[in-house]
Amino acid sequence: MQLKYEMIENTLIVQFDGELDHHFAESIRTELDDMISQQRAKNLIFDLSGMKFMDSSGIGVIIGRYKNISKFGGKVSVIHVADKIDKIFHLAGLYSIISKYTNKSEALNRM
Amino acid sequence: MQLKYEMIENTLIVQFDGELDHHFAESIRTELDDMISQQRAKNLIFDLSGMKFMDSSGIGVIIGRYKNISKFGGKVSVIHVADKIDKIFHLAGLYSIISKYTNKSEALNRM
Amino acid sequence: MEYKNYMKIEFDSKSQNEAFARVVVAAFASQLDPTIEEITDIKTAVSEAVTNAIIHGYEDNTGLVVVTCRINGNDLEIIIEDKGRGIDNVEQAREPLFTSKPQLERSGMGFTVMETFMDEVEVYSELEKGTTIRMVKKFKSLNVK
Amino acid sequence: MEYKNYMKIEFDSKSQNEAFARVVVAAFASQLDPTIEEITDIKTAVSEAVTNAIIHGYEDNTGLVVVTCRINGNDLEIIIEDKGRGIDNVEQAREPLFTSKPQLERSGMGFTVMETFMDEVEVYSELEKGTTIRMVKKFKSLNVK
Ligand SMILES: Nc1ncnc2c1ncn2[C@@H]1O[C@H](COP(=O)(O)OP(=O)(O)O)[C@@H](O)[C@H]1O
Ligand SMILES: Nc1ncnc2c1ncn2[C@@H]1O[C@H](COP(=O)(O)OP(=O)(O)O)[C@@H](O)[C@H]1O
Repeated sequence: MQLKYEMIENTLIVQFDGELDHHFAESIRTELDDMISQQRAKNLIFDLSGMKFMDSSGIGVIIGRYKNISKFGGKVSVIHVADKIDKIFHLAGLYSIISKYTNKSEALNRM
Repeated sequence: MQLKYEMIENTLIVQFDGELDHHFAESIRTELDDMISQQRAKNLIFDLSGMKFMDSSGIGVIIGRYKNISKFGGKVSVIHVADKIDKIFHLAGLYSIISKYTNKSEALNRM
Repeated sequence: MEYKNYMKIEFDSKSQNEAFARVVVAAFASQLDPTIEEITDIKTAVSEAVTNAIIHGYEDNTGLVVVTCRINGNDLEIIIEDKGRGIDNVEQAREPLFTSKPQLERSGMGFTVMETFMDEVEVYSELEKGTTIRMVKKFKSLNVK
Repeated sequence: MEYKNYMKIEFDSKSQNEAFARVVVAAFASQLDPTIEEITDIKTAVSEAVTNAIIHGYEDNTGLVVVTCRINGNDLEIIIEDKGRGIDNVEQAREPLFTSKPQLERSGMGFTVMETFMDEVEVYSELEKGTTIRMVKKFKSLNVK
């Protein structure tokens, strides 16, 4: 699991590359939080285009970041969500707190 | 494991695609022998360029065909042999009965 | 006669082995000529159950996780066992969003995911003895032939 | 402390499981950050030993093949066991080109391949009890770090 970052205005875009399970969730959490505070990011976009596998541990990672970001009035969204992962997000009711967009420019426009 | 065949004059060229172990050796032996007699092939070239894995079962397949082909004065050769497989062939003394060539045209010229 | 095959694997309850367990079950299932979607379903379900054995069953201790697979015709049965702390209230545990470890950012969706992606999910658990999850996936791909 | 990990797998002595066994051991070994060459070496050695258990150990019967792997630092220990007919004369069996099954087109090179591709190979066998092959591969890749 590798993370790639891009900062556009006050929005941090995180691209996941690899498999996200409990093992990798543990190791990327701190890295992600450090990057958010270091970049003083207000909003966060999770780009899942490179996600090869995700189980419910991924929901924990997203909700955890949502909690931090929303404290300061920021927004969180996900883009490029594969069908299976979309199903898991629906089951978890994730879309009641974060938005799903097709791609980066759509997400940035609606942020 | 899939086999692709090409007949050039009286030489049958067999291209292996996949993994050759005991399981697949059992299933391709008859197919190979049928093709040899059906095409009335005198010589045989094993093209190993698509071989993703081979253990010592592959030696058995090659020696078995060599026995049939050499009875009728034919020759057997191997082309595109990867380093690891080359090592196994050397250990087995295979090169005392069959020849190794870099590619198809070299093998056909020397047949 | 129906095609049958069997395998059982045990490994240390280390989080590195979550990915390993997924690969093993997927490799075994490949005999059933599965679709990519079926493979993703069983990998996800196995990942949930194995993760639970590691973080909930054994918590910070090391123990063995055992995964058994049986192929019976087109059905793949997967059994995941730990000898860990067991589940207090299985009915509550199976509810969506219920988790006993919110501090670890668990979402409580593990059982829901297993139930969504597999055709059968049974849970047997005894406190201080351990937990056994039995799941069945009915593969469609072979029917077509 | 040295990194350690453990797994054990058992499966039916069916020839379909030869490829499965290779994939499982390779997936477990991937934690050691191996080179492609190291992975090919252990896949080939595992394939030889598992094939032997199936065709020589159990012949036409079905039995269980057990593969155990232990990681100790940079070493991977692989143990392959069957409870089959056992080997009469281990010294002779290990000789290049010796085979008891020429009619199956066996080349008699299995043990030679294991010895060439692994750092240690030990054979324990008892007639009517079964055979255990213990192999060790010392991975170089981690030393570089
Ligand atoms: N193998 C297990 N051993 C002990 N408790 C378990 C086990 N599996 C699940 N549980 C309990 O069931 C709860 C719900 O599990 P699950 O739906 O997978 O969600 P999560 O893993 O996100 O907590 C867990 O929080 C835990 O309390
Ligand atoms: N697990 C086993 N059980 C019984 N006999 C075995 C086993 N492994 C090897 N042997 C014996 O040792 C011989 C040599 O083995 P090997 O070098 O792998 O060559 P091959 O498999 O091509 O015969 C076999 O022919 C067989 O007689």
